[in-house]
Amino acid sequence: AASLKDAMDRIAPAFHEATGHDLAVSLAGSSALARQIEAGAPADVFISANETWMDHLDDAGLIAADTRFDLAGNALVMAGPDGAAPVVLDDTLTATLGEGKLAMALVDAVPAGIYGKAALSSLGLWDAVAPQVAQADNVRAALALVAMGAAPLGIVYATDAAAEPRVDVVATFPADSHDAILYPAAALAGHEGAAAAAFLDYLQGDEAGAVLTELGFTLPQ
Amino acid sequence: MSLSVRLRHDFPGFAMDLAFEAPPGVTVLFGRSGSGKSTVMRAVAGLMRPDGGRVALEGRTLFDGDRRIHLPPHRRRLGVIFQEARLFPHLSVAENLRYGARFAPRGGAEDTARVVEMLGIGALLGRRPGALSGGEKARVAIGRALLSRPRMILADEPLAALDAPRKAEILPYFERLRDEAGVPVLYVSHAAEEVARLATTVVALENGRVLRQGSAAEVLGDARVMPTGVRSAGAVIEAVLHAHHPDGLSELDAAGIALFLPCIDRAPGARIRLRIAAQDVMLATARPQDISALNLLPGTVAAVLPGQGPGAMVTVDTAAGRILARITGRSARALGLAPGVPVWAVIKSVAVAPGGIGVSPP
Amino acid sequence: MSLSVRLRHDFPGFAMDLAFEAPPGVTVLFGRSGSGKSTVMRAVAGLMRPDGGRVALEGRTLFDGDRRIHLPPHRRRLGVIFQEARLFPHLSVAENLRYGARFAPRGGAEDTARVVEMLGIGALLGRRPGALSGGEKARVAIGRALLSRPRMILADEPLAALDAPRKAEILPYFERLRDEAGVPVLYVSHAAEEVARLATTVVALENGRVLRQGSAAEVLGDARVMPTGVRSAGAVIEAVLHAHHPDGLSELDAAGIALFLPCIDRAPGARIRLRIAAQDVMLATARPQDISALNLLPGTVAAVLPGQGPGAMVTVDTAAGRILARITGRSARALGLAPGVPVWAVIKSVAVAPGGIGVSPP
Amino acid sequence: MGWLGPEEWAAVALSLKVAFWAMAASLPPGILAAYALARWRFPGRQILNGLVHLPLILPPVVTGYLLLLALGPQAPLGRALESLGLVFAFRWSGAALAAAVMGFPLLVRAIRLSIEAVDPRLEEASATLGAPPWAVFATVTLPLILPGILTGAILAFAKAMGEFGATITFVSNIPGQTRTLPSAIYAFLQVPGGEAAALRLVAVSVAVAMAALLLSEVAGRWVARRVAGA
Amino acid sequence: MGWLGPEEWAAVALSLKVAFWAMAASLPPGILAAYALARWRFPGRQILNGLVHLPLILPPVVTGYLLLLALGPQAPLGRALESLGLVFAFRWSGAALAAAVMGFPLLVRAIRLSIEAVDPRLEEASATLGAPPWAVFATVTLPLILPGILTGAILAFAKAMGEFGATITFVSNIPGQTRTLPSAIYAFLQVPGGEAAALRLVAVSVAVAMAALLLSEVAGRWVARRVAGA
Ligand SMILES: Nc1ncnc2c1ncn2[C@@H]1O[C@H](COP(=O)(O)OP(=O)(O)OP(=O)(O)O)[C@@H](O)[C@H]1O
Ligand SMILES: Nc1ncnc2c1ncn2[C@@H]1O[C@H](COP(=O)(O)OP(=O)(O)OP(=O)(O)O)[C@@H](O)[C@H]1O
Ligand SMILES: [Mg+2]
Ligand SMILES: [Mg+2]
Repeated sequence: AASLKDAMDRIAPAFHEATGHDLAVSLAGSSALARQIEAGAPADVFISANETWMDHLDDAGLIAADTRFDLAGNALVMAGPDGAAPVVLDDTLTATLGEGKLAMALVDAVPAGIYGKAALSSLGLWDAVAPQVAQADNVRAALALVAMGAAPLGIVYATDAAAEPRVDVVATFPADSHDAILYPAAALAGHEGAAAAAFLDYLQGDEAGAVLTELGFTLPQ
Repeated sequence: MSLSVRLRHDFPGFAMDLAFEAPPGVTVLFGRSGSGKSTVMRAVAGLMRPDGGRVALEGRTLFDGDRRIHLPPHRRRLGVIFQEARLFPHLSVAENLRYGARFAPRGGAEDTARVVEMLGIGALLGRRPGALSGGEKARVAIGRALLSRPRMILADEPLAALDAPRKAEILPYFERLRDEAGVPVLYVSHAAEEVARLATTVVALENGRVLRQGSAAEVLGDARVMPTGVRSAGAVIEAVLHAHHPDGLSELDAAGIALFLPCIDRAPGARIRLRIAAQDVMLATARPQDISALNLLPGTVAAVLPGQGPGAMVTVDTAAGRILARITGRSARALGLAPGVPVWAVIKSVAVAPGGIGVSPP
Repeated sequence: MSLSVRLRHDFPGFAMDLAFEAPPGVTVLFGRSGSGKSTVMRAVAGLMRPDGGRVALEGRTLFDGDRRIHLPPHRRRLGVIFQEARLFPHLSVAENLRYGARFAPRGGAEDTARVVEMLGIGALLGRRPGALSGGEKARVAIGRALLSRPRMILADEPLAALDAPRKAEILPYFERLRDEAGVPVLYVSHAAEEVARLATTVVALENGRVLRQGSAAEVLGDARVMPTGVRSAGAVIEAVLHAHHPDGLSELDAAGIALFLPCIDRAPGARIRLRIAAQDVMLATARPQDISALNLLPGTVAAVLPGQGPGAMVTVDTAAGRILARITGRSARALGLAPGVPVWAVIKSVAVAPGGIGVSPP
Repeated sequence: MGWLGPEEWAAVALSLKVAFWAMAASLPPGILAAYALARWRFPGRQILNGLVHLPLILPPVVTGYLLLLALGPQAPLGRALESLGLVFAFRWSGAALAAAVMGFPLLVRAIRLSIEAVDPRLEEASATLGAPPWAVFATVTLPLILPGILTGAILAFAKAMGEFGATITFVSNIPGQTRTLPSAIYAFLQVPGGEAAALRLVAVSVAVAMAALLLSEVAGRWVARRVAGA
Repeated sequence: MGWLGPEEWAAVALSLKVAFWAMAASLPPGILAAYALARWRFPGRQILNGLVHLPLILPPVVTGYLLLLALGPQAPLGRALESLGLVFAFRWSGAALAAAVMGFPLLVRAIRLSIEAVDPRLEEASATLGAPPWAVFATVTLPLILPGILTGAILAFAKAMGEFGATITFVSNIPGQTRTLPSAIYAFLQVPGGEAAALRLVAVSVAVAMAALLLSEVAGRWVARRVAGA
């Protein structure tokens, strides 16, 4: 998944250092990557930003058995401009938005958007804010809308908000308001070579874990 | 209305440096292919900026190289008939003809119907230029320029693509422009007849320079200046239309000498100019008898100029003016022609080309 | 090499339906603007597909409406000189001239240097067409067609944009094509002189139809057929070049009658054709004396045809052939001209237009 | 109606509106820019030329970002325009603007090509007949470059029908307001199994664009006949 | 070198290679298609016309997806080509193909516009001088449409420099192989704070494209002089 660029930028050299294997990272949206795998892409390992695409490949028999695990987790937050006051996630949300838009990723298509819509729905806020939701094509674009002041609020991952100096977290969605946000990783069927295994091992190791936590990801138990 | 032109321009391989005055009337630019006629037209019309010189119409400066004046073409309002027709392909013939009128000041309207009739393009009005023949295009281009109510007309070989009868229909129109409408015309032509008939002034060009400039009678009557070949030599004489005879001949009075020509469509009293080509004149030392030629002008040989070939150009002073006769050197010797010898100039009525008879410029 | 043409084609507002035979030599299409000359050219060249008819060159069918044959232009190999020059703007003059040679079969090469010299375009070879004058373009277009080694030449008013001396330089080349190279030529012209000089056959068109077709002598000598106006009337007579005289005159023998003309650049013995325009012929009932005209042909009046105006066309049978004289009706009456009356036809040496003297087609 | 839901119909209607206005609104500035580039020599000509091509060179997302930076609700220019009643951010008008910007290089290039092919001798003839420069343009140049304008317009329209990256970045994806066909197609493609729904929309999009294309061919033939003068 | 890392230089070099080949390889079929559309009347002409425009109309992602379906390692056509040594999937050649496909409508349209503006009377003159149709094309039509070819080529090149959606969908985003400048820019935009790095790459991309543009203007002036015949 493209949102793992930072993490992979750090993990790849470290992995090479540790194991001598070279790592070629192809960064693109999970859907594009999954389709490429379906079309026969010569990839060894797939890391998805959500479970659906991994499930999809799994169902198609393209995932090597027993290699799938959850690499990282994330939290969903409400981001506002730098220095903005905390926001309460209740009926006052529409008032807080005023005329402005609530920036989200595509609510029916992109993971962050799907989680966000679920969270707002479970909080009973979706119907009220829905007309004001501006859906970006991915969560980074939604974040940019907030960072640039085009939208007063946006629903993004905690990792994104942490890394963007121009925004502050104004609220965090309760973890039970949406499905768990997980980044599953797995080797691909027919590509379970030594290097793939080594990489999956490495990802589960402490060094990778440290990188991920430093970037704000949670580590699944 | 007079045009004053001084131009200097260098193309790679062709240098132009000339000056001439075009007094009211028709000034014909005469010269061989490539001598610079169209270039002069372009410069006067404002379609090119010469390296230097000055162009003024009626004292109004159109271009001045030193004072960096260069009036854009649309403010000069000169009706240009281009050597190629340059019709607007997306407009019908009628729209092409109407084109100039929208930008012209009101009034002084040329009569469209009359121009269309003269040019014989009535049946073509609804067509696009792409569906016209070469000569039809040329005629529409003439009409378009005439109908734009220009201050002056620049015509670059307007009749070259036309047949003789059609030329004969259109030429009088240019004459009328010259005489009645007072629109000055700068006219390029290769045809001696057109030149003789229309020109008030002739400017003979050679290689970007003015070879000779003067009235039509002077330049064409000058046995040594025959810029486009020997057949352009001829005298231009003036006469008054005396009477129309019932047999269709018109009688002219050239300083007391009666001349008979095929019917001239003017009222008696009109001043007429005739071009008598040198090769159409015979000379006789005795008054010829029993001959079909009706015009016999007594005169005296003024000069005999042998040519490079077998010909000789004999200048004869008659009461009607100086006449040129191109005869063979053999005849000149046989008849003993020399300055002072009395002779009869014999001219057939029908030999005077219809293109060569016109109304004198006022 | 003969061309046989039968064409039927309808444009909106113009219907063409004609047939003619062009025997070897030069066939001139003669007719007023819009009469269909260029359309015939296009159809023969294969640039348009007529509604019906048949075109065959030397028995080889180029087009047949019934048999649905339509040879594409490049397989016809007819060198077309278009009414507008149509030079390739992206090629230099030299490249334009060379263009056709690459597609022509080897051999029979026209001498490029000679054509360039004749056309006077040597100084232009490196230029692009955009930098040429109108007449220069026309000359390059002639050269381009001539140098493509065509089986036949279609020339649409090739000389219209040229001055008289230049025409006089180029005309002999077409004559040579006709006589020596044996390349048939279909030639459009408005100029009676060109027609008389070049034509083996004349096809007079009017409104898309053939008005008259025949040898040059027949058509131009026919007092009733003057498709482009009265000045095109004239007789064409044949003579043998007898001798060159030291004073620059050439003596011809026309069936026993001596004719003197300005120097003709051929060897004695050559068969020459002359066009004697009707208006250049005077008639006398007694042998004229002391006159500069050198050519006196005795003959008998065959017919007197009064014109609509003051003129009359008199046909005179002489030993040299039938001659036309256009004189005034008044003179005809004064001289008592009627069939059977003996007369002298008086013709000046220099009045025979240089364009009107040519070598007879073999 | 059967196989498209109301939201999808809304996307079709919106896309048509956006594409039409993107094309229509970019024609006048496009013709002007093409004319300036083809005919005028002025300082900054190459800069204008570069600017015109920029949307072609930049990844669409970047163009979208730049539009957002320039015309977003917080941007000075965006505010100035807002006070004039011109709001682009998160509106269909913004989608039209983004599509127009993306199609602009195509429009300008086609028109410029046509202008450069106009025979200057006809414009000269027009000037000698008294037409001032604007009239030369309106009565001679413009009619003669209609084929180029038509080509430019159809390219701009087609591009607008397919534009996605700049649009979604600039105006997001708001159903009924900025959710054009490509945005909807993209959304469908993000979920497994969305291909069929995406395909339906692709089919609609292609059908609309093909109809426009056919129309332009017919118009083109008419225009070509005019210009050829036959 | 200072401000661009080796990976970024690799992206620049790759983008240049991809854009050049996308342009070069699409010229011959582009000229052919343009000629066919401009001059020939054949059944299926409108279908060809539609096909040519398709990449403009479809969202790039869809085009990329279709390419993936058609030419992926599993697809029959992809395999057939592979056996001929032509591999596109996940290679730079695939990126070039995607860019070429995306630029194809622009190329074809520009060239077609030029072909339609060629004076048929010159082609007629060529034929009467004995040139068979191919020679008429090679010696008259082709030289006269050089301005259109140049415009088409620069449009295709610029488009290739900016193409992203179809490329990443078809050949993914593999550093050194398929990570072109736009893909690299995209990657940077996926990380918070990556804007500066993205901006650097945008600057490089713009600089390269502007250089190409300037070059094409110079060439264009030369070509125009030739065609004007002065
Ligand atoms: N495409 C067309 N559509 C309709 N009429 C046409 C078309 N082309 C030519 N014509 C008409 O056909 C007639 C013959 O045209 P053509 O060009 O053959 O004349 P032409 O004898 O060559 O005349 P010119 O001496 O003026 O060149 C003209 O009346 C012309 O208007
Ligand atoms: N753009 C140019 N570059 C170089 N030479 C040129 C250019 N335009 C014209 N000339 C040359 O200038 C000379 C004069 O050209 P111009 O067109 O004025 O001749 P012209 O007298 O009108 O001849 P024609 O009777 O053949 O039309 C010619 O020798 C021509 O070759
Ligand atoms: Mg000229
Ligand atoms: Mg014609």
